[in-house]
Amino acid sequence: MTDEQKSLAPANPKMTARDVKVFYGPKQAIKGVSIDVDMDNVTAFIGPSGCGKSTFLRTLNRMNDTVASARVDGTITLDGEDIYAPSMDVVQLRARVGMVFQKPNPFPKSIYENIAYGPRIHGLAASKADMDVIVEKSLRRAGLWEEVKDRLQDSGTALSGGQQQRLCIGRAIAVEPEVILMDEPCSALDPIATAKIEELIHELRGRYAIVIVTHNMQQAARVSQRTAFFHLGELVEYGVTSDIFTNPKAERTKDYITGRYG
Amino acid sequence: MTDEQKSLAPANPKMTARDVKVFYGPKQAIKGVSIDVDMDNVTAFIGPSGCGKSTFLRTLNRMNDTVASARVDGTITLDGEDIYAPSMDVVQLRARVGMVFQKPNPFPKSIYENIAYGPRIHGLAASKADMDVIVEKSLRRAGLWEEVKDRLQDSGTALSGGQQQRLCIGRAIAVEPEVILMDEPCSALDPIATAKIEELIHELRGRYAIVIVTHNMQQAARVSQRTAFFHLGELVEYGVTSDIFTNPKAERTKDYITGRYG
Amino acid sequence: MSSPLSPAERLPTDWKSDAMRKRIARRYAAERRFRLLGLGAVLLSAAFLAFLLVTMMGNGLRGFTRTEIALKVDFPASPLLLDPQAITDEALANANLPMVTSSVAEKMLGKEADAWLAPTAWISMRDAIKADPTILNRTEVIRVPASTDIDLAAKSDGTPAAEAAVKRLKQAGILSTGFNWSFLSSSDGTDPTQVGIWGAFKGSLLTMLVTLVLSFPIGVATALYLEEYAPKAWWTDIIEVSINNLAAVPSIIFGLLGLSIFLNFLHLPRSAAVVGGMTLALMTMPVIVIAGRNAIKSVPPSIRDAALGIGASPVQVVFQHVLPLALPGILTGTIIGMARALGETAPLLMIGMRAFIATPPGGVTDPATVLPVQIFLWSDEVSKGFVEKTSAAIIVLLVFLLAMNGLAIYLRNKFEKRW
Amino acid sequence: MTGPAIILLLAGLGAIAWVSARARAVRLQTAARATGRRDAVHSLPGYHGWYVALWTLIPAAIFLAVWANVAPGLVTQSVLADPAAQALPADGFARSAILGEARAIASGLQAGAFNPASEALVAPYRTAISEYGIAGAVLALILAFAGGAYAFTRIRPDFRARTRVERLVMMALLLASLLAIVTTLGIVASLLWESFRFFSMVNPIDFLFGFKWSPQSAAMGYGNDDAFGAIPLFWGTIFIGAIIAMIVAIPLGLMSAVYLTQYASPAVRKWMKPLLEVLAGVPTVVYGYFAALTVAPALRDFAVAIGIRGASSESALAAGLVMGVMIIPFVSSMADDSIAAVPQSMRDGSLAMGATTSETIKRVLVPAALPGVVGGVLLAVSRAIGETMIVVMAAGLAANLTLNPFASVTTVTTQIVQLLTGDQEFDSAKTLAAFALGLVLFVVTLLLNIVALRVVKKYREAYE
Amino acid sequence: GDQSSGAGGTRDQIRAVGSSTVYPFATAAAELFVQSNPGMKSPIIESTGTGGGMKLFCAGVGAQHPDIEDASRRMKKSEFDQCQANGVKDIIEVQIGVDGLAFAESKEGPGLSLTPKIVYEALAANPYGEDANKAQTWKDVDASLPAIPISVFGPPSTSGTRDSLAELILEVGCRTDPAMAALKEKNEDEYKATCTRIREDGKYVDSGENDNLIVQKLGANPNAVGVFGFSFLEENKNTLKDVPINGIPATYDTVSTGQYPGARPLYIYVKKAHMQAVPGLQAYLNIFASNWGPGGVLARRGMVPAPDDVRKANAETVKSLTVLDGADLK
Ligand SMILES: Nc1ncnc2c1ncn2[C@@H]1O[C@H](COP(=O)(O)OP(=O)(O)OP(=O)(O)O)[C@@H](O)[C@H]1O
Ligand SMILES: Nc1ncnc2c1ncn2[C@@H]1O[C@H](COP(=O)(O)OP(=O)(O)OP(=O)(O)O)[C@@H](O)[C@H]1O
Ligand SMILES: [Mg+2]
Ligand SMILES: [Mg+2]
Repeated sequence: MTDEQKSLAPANPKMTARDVKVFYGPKQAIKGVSIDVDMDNVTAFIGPSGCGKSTFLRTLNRMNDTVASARVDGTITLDGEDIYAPSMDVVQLRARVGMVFQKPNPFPKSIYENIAYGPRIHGLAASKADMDVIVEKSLRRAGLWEEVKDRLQDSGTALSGGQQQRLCIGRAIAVEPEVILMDEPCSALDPIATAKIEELIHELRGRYAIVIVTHNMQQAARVSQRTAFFHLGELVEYGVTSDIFTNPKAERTKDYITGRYG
Repeated sequence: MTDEQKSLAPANPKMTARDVKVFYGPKQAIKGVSIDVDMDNVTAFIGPSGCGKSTFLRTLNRMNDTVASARVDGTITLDGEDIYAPSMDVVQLRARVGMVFQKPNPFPKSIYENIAYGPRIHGLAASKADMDVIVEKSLRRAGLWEEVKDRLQDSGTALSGGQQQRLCIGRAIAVEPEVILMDEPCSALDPIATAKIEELIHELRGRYAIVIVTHNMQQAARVSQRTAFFHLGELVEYGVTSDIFTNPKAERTKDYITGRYG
Repeated sequence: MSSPLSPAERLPTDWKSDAMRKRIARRYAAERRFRLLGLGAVLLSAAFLAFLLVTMMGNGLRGFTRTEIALKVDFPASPLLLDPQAITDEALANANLPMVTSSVAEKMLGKEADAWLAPTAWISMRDAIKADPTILNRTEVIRVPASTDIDLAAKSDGTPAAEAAVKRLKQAGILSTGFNWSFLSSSDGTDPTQVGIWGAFKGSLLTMLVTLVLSFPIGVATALYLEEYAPKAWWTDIIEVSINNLAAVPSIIFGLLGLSIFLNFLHLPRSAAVVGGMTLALMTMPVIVIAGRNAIKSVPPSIRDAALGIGASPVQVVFQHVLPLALPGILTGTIIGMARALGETAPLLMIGMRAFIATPPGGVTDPATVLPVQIFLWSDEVSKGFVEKTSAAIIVLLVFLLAMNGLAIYLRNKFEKRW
Repeated sequence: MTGPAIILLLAGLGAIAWVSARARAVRLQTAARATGRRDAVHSLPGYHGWYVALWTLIPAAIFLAVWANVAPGLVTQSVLADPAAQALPADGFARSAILGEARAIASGLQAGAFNPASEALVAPYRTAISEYGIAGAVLALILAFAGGAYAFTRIRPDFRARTRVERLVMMALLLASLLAIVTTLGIVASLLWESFRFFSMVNPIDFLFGFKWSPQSAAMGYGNDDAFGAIPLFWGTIFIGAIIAMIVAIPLGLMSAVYLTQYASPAVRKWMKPLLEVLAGVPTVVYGYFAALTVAPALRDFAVAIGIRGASSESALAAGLVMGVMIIPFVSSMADDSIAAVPQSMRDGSLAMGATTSETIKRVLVPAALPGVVGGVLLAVSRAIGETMIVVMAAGLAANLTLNPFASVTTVTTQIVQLLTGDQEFDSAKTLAAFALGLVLFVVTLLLNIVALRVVKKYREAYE
Repeated sequence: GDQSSGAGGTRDQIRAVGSSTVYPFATAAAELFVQSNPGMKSPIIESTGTGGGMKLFCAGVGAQHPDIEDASRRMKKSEFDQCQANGVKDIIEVQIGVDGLAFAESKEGPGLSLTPKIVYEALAANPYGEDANKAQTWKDVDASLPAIPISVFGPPSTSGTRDSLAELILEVGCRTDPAMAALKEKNEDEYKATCTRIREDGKYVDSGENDNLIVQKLGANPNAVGVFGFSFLEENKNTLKDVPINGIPATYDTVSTGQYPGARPLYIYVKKAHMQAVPGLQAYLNIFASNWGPGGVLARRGMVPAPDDVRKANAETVKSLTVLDGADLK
């Protein structure tokens, strides 16, 4: 971490990563990344394909545990607690650090059940009425309530792509997470749906720490306040978004931004 | 075709398309496209995902015949001959209009056999010595000879992605095509391999009429002299590449180039 | 549902609360239970298999051995009227060897000794004379099979009388139990000490040959057609449905089909390997088609595009690219289908292969039986000696089948996903 | 001329045709290539070779096939014209038996006559057969030459030989795939006719819905009316195949699939999966023997020990249990496929919400895979109810309508075997009932399969 | 018919089809045949059941049709007619021996002693045409018997052995009632139904053709009675003992002479037209004739020799190949 980057770090970051290395078997996919994520800003990860954006994102809620060959080195904390400590419970961690995937993946259940799934497994609702409240609130926050309130029992897979993705965001919100990770949430969506999701991210900002991976530099510019540029498993540059796009420090960043590769 | 586009048409185009419409079942994917392709320029097709670039490209060598639901309307000629005429033999047509695909797809055979396959089925080599000459020449043109000359019997799938893609280009060249169609040939490649392919396209230009589909506007700008912008199955704008990128006529083109969607 | 809520209405969940901790502990316990349940299911299934195999081995291994009694035959003194110079099959057949054999035994061991020898014991005598006629001029020790009672008593436990006899014979040092080679080389018979599986085994081989020759090309051709060329039309749907259905039609119904079409309508020979093979081919074909289609489907479309893109015709694409790549998968399916056909019994009962056939078949039109039917026939035999022979035949069949399945699994693992 | 000789000769001609046509094509094409026009040459020389060879062989082969069917009639006619044929009996069947035998002897298929009357006809047959044999051979050769010559003259550099040869290949493939339909029709035909005869003796309604299966009455001439109620057989079949076997197979199969796909390490999975598949590879006759000699007595002893009355050593439980074990791999591989077909993103989605693996399996994967699993179970059921050897050897013959798993029940397949190998007259309703039962079995498995495949397919499409 | 395709192949092997009861004896004879005629191929013996065998046997003469039918009952009139219609004119009928229908129980069993009447009353569906059989224990049938539940394992209704059970035991027991004897004259059908129909409430268990299993089951159910071929009793003397009928134990002598009531003749039927054409057919018949006596190989396999006069008459038939005239068939 360069000095300058450190200065960027907020006083009280929500999550911190220090010298994180990720290996897939013998292959190193992340080569010592340190970064801080805070509540007030949306952080965007950009970089060419295969540079390790998704891999790094998934270390933040230990989704990499599900890949048998993956191994993580270094320290990552959530509110100062080491999330790779043996005392950390992954199940709780994942409830606190929600995730939204590239392709919308609603469960093949009703819209209601999609939202209720998380609160139910974590026992967050004491009664059916409680659950109703949670479902409505989550759908509202996800900006989907008006569109689906009359058909909560329809299957979640019957929605359009953009609606599905908002449903997935709503599902993540329903367990009251503190951080939301999004891995190219719009890449499978059309421009209009994309615009809606971007708007939603704007609204959610401040309430949750949000990290978004994107291939689309314009999108990064639109939605984020902080941008991290990855290349070949390294964090090349991390800074205020407008600076990165208008005035990149590193040569590689500049080449990438101006479309020399990728 | 606007007047201006017509003026762009070379006096003696290699291939022409007039009012081409393509349907997948009831769905129209191409809505009346007219375009000319010539030997001297590399033509790039750009446009957002799903706009019909690949579909149109595949009508040029009748690869769409293999899609049961696809139906093509309008006229496409190669050297003035209607390629959809009943007398046209598709097999020969495809030898004359070669194709390179998005994902490198070498046959799981030796490098030598990959190149030799086309000449063999078309009876282009009278003897083993003949074939050796063809293989060497094609690999040289594809810029791969130096890298593989000592391991021609290795499997083509054992090469790196970029090498594989060049092998596929060599394979297409081996049957002495007149036109080469490339559908996002670099989208699966890393920046270095991409650069090599782009260089290769430069070298091949003039010997073959080359059409390349790309998602990457920078790439279109780098390799092509003519650019066609597709949107929702229509050819929105077709012109000299530098004009299109610096001074687009249509509003839609401008929006796309400046990253408003896609 | 209640009225709109203010966003701050819910506090962040308190993950550290006691209730929450307990809840998580419960969830983890459930997780462990579920996992153990799964492991239990796997182990239980494996245990069934192990139990089956061990039982069969336990019963069957004894079937590969045979108890023999060494008879000391003083040929010149025996009532045998044979000229060592003129030993022919005819002469031997007329020499009343059974009587001679029992009289030799009685002379040597006493009155009841005849019952200790297998009814076919004299055949060993005959074979010995045939192998070396000069023994007729001297005294020779010849090992002849013991009767079933003695055999069982020698190997495990038998009737008290037989146990006593075994004890006596053992004391005399003329009883021995050894590997029964003739079990592998001879055919069906009525005396359990003499029977073998060679005839049935050869029948199985011939039947499988017919099955393979018919079902493999037809199955592959069908798979190629359906997967690569068939247009979407009502009649291709019918073909698909037929094939999927044939793959599940009860095997006995194929037997009824063979009975009425091949035997009663086409008048093909009864009990012959060719009819068995044809019937089983109809059963195996759909298996090959389905496996073949899956294998063909798994050949990436990019290979087809590549070949088409340089001007290969659809037939060239399929025969030069798709088929070679799909072949390991097709072969795996074929082996599995053949293994199933090899173990099949029910349809063959209907077409006359449930027969006593003591001569191994010479060709596909000769009457034949197959291993599983032989097992079925023996399981129904009166004599107790057949129990272990049945299990022994089962072992042979199982070894054969496990080898085939093993080969299929090996092929599948080896060629799984190469692109 | 004999069959093998003429076939060899034709094969030789075909080879010659191939070689000469190919040579000619090479010559013509080399010349044409010199013109430099790209479409001057169409097909590779080998295709020309095949084109001519096929023209040489196929018409001749078709002719021979037709001739082989027509010639015997002609031969017989000419033999009947022979004076020796005057002595033949008028009775049709005996007459044709004698003729057939004489032909067999004349063509060397048979050594001696079963029927003295046929001996006189051997000589006339011999002459007639050789005459017609030669005629056929000559005609076939003429056709071969004509076909070959026609094709040979069509060789041009740009002649589209490949297209034509390939069309033939496609036709062969199409014909091969039609065989499946032919087989299905064959099954239906072979069952339908005898079933029809059965139903002319027994009312189908009584058969399908009667509660009493008691063919002893029919056999002994008490009439068929209430003897053939097949409900007890259907019940036995369902009891063993669809209930007991599935109670064993579904939990074990499903849980094994879940464990192996979701929990087991790759090494364990690599070994255990094939091991379980071996269960499906064990021949059914072995299972039958095992069920009859090991499982059934043990179960009976157990039942007696815990004081169950009416325990039989041919219990439904023994057959069902062993059949269930046999079916485990079916269920587990279908479940395995269906679970694997649930997109990884579902699993990720659930895990990312903080669900444990078992919660993910129970609440997301299995419900999502359910249609596939159900389809697999239906297929397994159809397999189980058609299974024969286990029940023939281990289930009883008593047509009981009972819920006691330790009692003896009988199944459709057992009865088919029993009825067809019994000592009764063959044309009695009793033996014909086997075909009617076969028909019912066929129809039921057909329906089960169609439904199952629909379900599976629909569900696959949902994720594609 | 006219098809010569499959009929082919020189038939140098004898083919026999038919009853599973005769099967072991036919195979034993086949083995003897090969041993005494070296160079000859072994006959093919198929176990199809008597009925299935008859259908094949009567389908015609010629290489594709079997030469011999093994039957555990006499040929029926209808079958004979079928044979005639298909050109199988000259049929030789040979009775090769007798199959004892033995009643047996486990060695640990109670030592029952039965009579046809008791058996009938215990097993009939409606004894003497009255209500459904309600007897639960043997004592209910006859006070002298122990009070153990009736449980009989016997041949299934498809089997020829079952016919014998009906004819030799049940009908005899039934006719002890004069009313039934009278009924036989009046209404044959009703008589048959009353006298031979067996109860279906589980007291009588159909037990398949696999008599080995019956033997095993008797071992497991000491209180049950089994009904099967005499040869099985012989073979399993160490686990089973016979149940005397009318006080007569089942032994070779009593069965052979017909004293033991459960005995039925076994036949083979041969096509005369095949005698010339199939090599060895005559020799095979001779094997039967020379081994069916007491102490012969067939007897060692468990077949009960027919009485002397029957054997003599049939030996004569084998020698002269006397043809069955069919008039006395039923
Ligand atoms: N499960 C895995 N096993 C092995 N290697 C993996 C695995 N997942 C990813 N990798 C490798 O790790 C590197 C980083 O992959 P990652 O998916 O994080 O890239 P990315 O930046 O998200 O790319 P994209 O923009 O294409 O999604 C790549 O080289 C990739 O091949
Ligand atoms: N085989 C097909 N059947 C039906 N519709 C198809 C088929 N192939 C493509 N389409 C549809 O035709 C339209 C044009 O597709 P096409 O693949 O040509 O787009 P593209 O411009 O190449 O997009 P991309 O940049 O994603 O490759 C799309 O809406 C697509 O869904
Ligand atoms: Mg990624
Ligand atoms: Mg495309």
